[in-house]
Amino acid sequence: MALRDVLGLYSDIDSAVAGVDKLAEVGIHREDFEVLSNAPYPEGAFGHDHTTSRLGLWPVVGACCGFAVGLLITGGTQVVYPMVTDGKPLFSIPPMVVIMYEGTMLAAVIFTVLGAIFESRMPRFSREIYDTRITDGYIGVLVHSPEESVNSAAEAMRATGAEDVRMAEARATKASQPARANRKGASA
Amino acid sequence: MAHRWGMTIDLDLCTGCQACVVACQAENNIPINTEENFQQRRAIEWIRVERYWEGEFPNVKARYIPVPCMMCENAPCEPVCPVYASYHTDQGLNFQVYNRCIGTRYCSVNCHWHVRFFNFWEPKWPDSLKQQLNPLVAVRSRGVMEKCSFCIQRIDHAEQSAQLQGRDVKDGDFTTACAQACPTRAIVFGDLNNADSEVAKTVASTKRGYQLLADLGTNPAVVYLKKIDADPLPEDSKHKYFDSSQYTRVKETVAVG
Amino acid sequence: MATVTGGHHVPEPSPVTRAWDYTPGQLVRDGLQRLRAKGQWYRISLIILAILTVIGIIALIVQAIASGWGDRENWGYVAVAFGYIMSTVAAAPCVCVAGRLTRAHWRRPIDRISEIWAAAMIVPAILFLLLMWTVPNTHGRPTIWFGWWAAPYLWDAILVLGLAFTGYALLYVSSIPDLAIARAQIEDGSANWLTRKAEGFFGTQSQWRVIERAVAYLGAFYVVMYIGTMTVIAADFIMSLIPGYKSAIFPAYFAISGFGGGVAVVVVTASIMRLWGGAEDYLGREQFFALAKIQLALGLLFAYFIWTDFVIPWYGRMPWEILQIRLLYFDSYLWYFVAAFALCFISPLVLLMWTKLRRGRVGPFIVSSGVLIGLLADRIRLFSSAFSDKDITEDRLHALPPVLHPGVLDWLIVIGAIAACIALVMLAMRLIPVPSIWEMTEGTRLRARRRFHNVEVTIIGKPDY
Amino acid sequence: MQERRNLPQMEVIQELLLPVTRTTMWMWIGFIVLGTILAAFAFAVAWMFYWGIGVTGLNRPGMWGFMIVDFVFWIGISHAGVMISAILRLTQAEWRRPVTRAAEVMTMFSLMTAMTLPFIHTGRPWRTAYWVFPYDFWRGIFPDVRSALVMDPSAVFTYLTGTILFIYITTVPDIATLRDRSTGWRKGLYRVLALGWQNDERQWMIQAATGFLLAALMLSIFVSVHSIVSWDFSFSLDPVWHTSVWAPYFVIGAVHSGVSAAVTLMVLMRWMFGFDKYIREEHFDAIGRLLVVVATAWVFFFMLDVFFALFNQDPRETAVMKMRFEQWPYTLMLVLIFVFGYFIPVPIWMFRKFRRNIKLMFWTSIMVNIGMWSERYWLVVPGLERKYEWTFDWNFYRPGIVEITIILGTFALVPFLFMCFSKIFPPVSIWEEKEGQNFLQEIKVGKASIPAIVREF
Repeated sequence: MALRDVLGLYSDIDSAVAGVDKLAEVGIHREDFEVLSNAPYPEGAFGHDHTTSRLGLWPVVGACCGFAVGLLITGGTQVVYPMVTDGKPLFSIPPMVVIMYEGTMLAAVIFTVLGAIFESRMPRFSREIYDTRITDGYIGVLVHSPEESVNSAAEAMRATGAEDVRMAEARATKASQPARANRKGASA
Repeated sequence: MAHRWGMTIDLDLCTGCQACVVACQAENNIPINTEENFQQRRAIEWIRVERYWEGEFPNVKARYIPVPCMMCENAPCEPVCPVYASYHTDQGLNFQVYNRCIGTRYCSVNCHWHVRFFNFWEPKWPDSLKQQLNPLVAVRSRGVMEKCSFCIQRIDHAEQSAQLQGRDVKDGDFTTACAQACPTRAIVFGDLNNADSEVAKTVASTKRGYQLLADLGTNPAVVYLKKIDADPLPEDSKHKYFDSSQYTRVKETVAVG
Repeated sequence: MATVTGGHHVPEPSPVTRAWDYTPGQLVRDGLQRLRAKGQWYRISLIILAILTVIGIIALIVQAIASGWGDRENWGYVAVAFGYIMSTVAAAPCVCVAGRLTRAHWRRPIDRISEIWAAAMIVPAILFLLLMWTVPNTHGRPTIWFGWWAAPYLWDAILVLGLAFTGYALLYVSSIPDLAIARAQIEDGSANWLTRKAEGFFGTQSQWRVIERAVAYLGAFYVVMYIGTMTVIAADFIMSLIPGYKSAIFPAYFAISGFGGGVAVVVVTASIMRLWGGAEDYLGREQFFALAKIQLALGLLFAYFIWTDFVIPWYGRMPWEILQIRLLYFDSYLWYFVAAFALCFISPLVLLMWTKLRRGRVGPFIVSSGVLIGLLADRIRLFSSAFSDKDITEDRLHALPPVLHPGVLDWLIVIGAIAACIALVMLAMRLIPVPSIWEMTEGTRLRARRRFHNVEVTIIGKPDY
Repeated sequence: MQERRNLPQMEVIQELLLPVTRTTMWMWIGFIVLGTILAAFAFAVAWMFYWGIGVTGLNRPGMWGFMIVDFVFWIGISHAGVMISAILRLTQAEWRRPVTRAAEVMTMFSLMTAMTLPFIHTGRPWRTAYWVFPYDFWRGIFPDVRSALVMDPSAVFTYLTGTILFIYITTVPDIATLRDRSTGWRKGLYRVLALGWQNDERQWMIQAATGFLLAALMLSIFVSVHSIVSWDFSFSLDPVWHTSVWAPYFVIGAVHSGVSAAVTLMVLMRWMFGFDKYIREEHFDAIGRLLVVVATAWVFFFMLDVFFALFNQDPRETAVMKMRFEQWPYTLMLVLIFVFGYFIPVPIWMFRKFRRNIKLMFWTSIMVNIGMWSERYWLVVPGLERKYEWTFDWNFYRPGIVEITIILGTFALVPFLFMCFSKIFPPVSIWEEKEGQNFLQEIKVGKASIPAIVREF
């Protein structure tokens, strides 16, 4: 079953919300459309989005890696190159703590950013159904819909005041995968 | 047992003649300190003679303390160097590796005897002196730290010849340039770990011994012997020229009678 | 607030502070309930606390008679009790000041819970007056007073007693409007004497302005006084009694760890009030979440300050510095230090790092109880090492002084002092409405639940004054 | 509600993109003037590389001078970014929105500037680059982790990396905005940098969560950075340097000077880019209130430092303290520190009316930073001039013309880089500004209407 993307563009939030409600009426599930806006709205303004992310795990993993690398570098160099300075122990822990701390934090930050990019499904340079007016303040409703309900979705959006409705072949994204699977199960 | 090179400096014998300074300058390829250098406060003297005036004119006494590198056992200058240019050898020497030095100058900041010198300029010698440079000692470029090495080239030479002869280095095999030049033999150099050496005997027997800034707990290898003043100044004429709070500790450490 | 959007059922939002939706009448009823009724458990626990207090006082007297006033080391654990109360009870009111300063709304239900601890300030004040005889004058030892007249006694006393006074003033001023409510509402003669003091308050706009200003300024002054007092205690009661111990961070550490204790006291009190004090609707996740965040931050600061205090002498490695580290961190008080470090830093970090635990009510309670125990260990470490037998006129530490471990009498004194504080607070709750009625009422006006398209959102107003 | 207006979306975008789309006259003047100073700076650095450190006023034992002072100062300034964006993000303070990006960018550039200073200050910078930055695995000579000078670059590097990533990840939505409205080489650049951001809900959710996570992480890095900078000094045994309070003291001082610098920057942005609608009096009001607390905390730590240096009357520390208090120019600096850093600005900031006076805020913030620069000098240099009892080595440090040029250059470099940044990326976060408007509400209590905001709780 081929999927198609339909993008409806609304110039104001009221009609966009109306459009979202209308989509629900014509049987498009919440998981099957995304709302594109140029700034966040209060959570749930367009109905609750159920996607989850593992972003919280990334800094933890990063911190562990950074800690290990820090330990290796600070401990390793002291062991490999045992030079006495100031009569301090050849394996001095306090200075290691400082550098390991920095290493831990550095890796945690880097992993968080990588995680943010990964969890946002980025980078994604292939052509998307997208409209530059969204960053001008338009609200886009992007429906990943099976072939047969494309028209009803587009119709619903036009009816609720979408200024423009565009369609394209859907790109299989991770976000749309489980939704499709669910519905298959439901229809079977 | 490893060597621990050390020095005793008898302040009772020191006349402040600066022969040690000159000898060191010649031995260790130290650039010529011009007047301009002195005025910029960038003169390099691996051993310097600190001079203090005590008393009020006309009852004035001059005190001299020759200050080479103390070769601290726990040297504060070492752990601050990011590149191990300053480290501790197994002979108890606090060592400076010129090649490794990047010139952060932190070691000088954390040397409280002020015996670390920075090459602010490219070192220069007049043509007439270029032939006298000691071939055993590296000439330091600008941008690196340098300091007294207890004449490491002499130590090395002595150790090598002793090895060739199949024996250990004996006390008196060699001495540092400053000790060699000292006309009153105020400076004596030797192995503190060798109980038979002159320095070890002096350190063990003397009642006049003290270390500079001993309270910092770094255990310097240079031991000073107090001056015994035969003709002490009257109490009321002391310390008028100095801010007393500054001078207290010098007074405590340097014998004034 | 179940809303149906897009054909999906949205789960009930997490149980937040329900009191935000209460009517003013309900708030008044809740606020006054403890003034009207006394429960059985209340009475029993009060009696137990009173007995513990009396035992503590007896122990103190026995200690004094048995060992005399002269020996400082016998007073070590009185100092521990003093320091511990100063860094928990006395710090608790600072929590509400911080909340008011940042105009946070979550603070409102816990404001009174935090400032009511000022009612116990008489206990550290008394302990301080006892301890003053054991602290030597400033001759021949390091001091921050530089030869001021009557130093350190007069100045320490001004600060500690001034702090106690400010605490009572803060508590009283901020409860005037509530006392006025009590005066108006409780007409059957059971109104207590304190409510009669609020005679003149009728809630005119100018009176409100005065109250608001007074609460803000007194609060800020209390925090400043607290930091000042802790600094001076750290200098006069600890640092100058350990020869050669010169760590400029230490007073700040002492104050910061005190703040940690203050937050812990508030969290524990709030948990108890939630479970047994009938304040369930007032103390929701919002409060514990916010307090836990502060607890976590203060835990991190605790470690940071400890680390700074440790690493500078480690690098300096002068002989007396080595002794100092050994005394405070390694040899003598190792286990006390380990306990303090684990409970005041590691447990907040490891547990409260997780948003789930921070949002719950159990996590913050466990962590805060731990902080309270850890702080006790920490205060034992500091005051015992300061009060142990040694020559404090020496310019530097030359040998490790003996360790003072607590004996039975010592424990009785410490427990008695703590019990006295709790008993005083419980008594104060009979006189002053908890939680603060006027601040809650103000809060309900500045919050609203409003529909934002498909979702119901909470909006909070921040008046701009 | 007269202050927070609901602005039309297009207007917001156009106005906030002004520095990117148009170069105003003031920007041209800025580029030319700062560029000239930077040319002198480059010449001075080249001169110093060629002749050696001898061209500075440094001497023995005053081995560290202007450049290290300035290094500490710029590291301090860099603490504004995280202070404002992280703490205010975590506490969900609304007034952070127009300030965060600019403050973070200032953090980034002042950190870069700060890092160049100790680098060019070394005797052999070419060796520094070769031996410290990449590990010299070849010869087995590793940096000594016991040295504070190894911890310091590691901390600054962590902070810089973190800041750059933080700025980048929070700028991605704005880059996408630019991508959608640009042509030519800019289009290509923005297209790559935007990573295909398409504004969907999930991306916004991740964006918000990342903001919080990074804020928490950056906050703990931020505290460590200036602490380690202070340890460059206090790990040594020099009197008055060797004190444990310096770590938090430096941090709080950094926040003081950094947040003041953020005020200066806000005024300049209003003036240069015409952001009057976004950077409003209420923001100055809020930041002024924050500064009162920060400044007072700073004075507390300053007092701790002074009191406990004199605490046990150690003659060495007393000597330095005495010099600091009684000797020119340290007396002047002490006056500057107290009067400019605290006693003039803080009483002014106590009044709402003055906090909302932008000119006054500008000059007080400049004043604070004059005071804070003096403070760094006052802390760092005297410690070296009177180290121990070698009275014949007691010395006075006077900066050379090369050093002065370098310092002036750093003051030109940061604004110059900032202006370059604003030619490419918007210096005020557009999406956060719009998010603020989406969350904007008001509550009516009687006749008054109170600004309100949507909250999770």
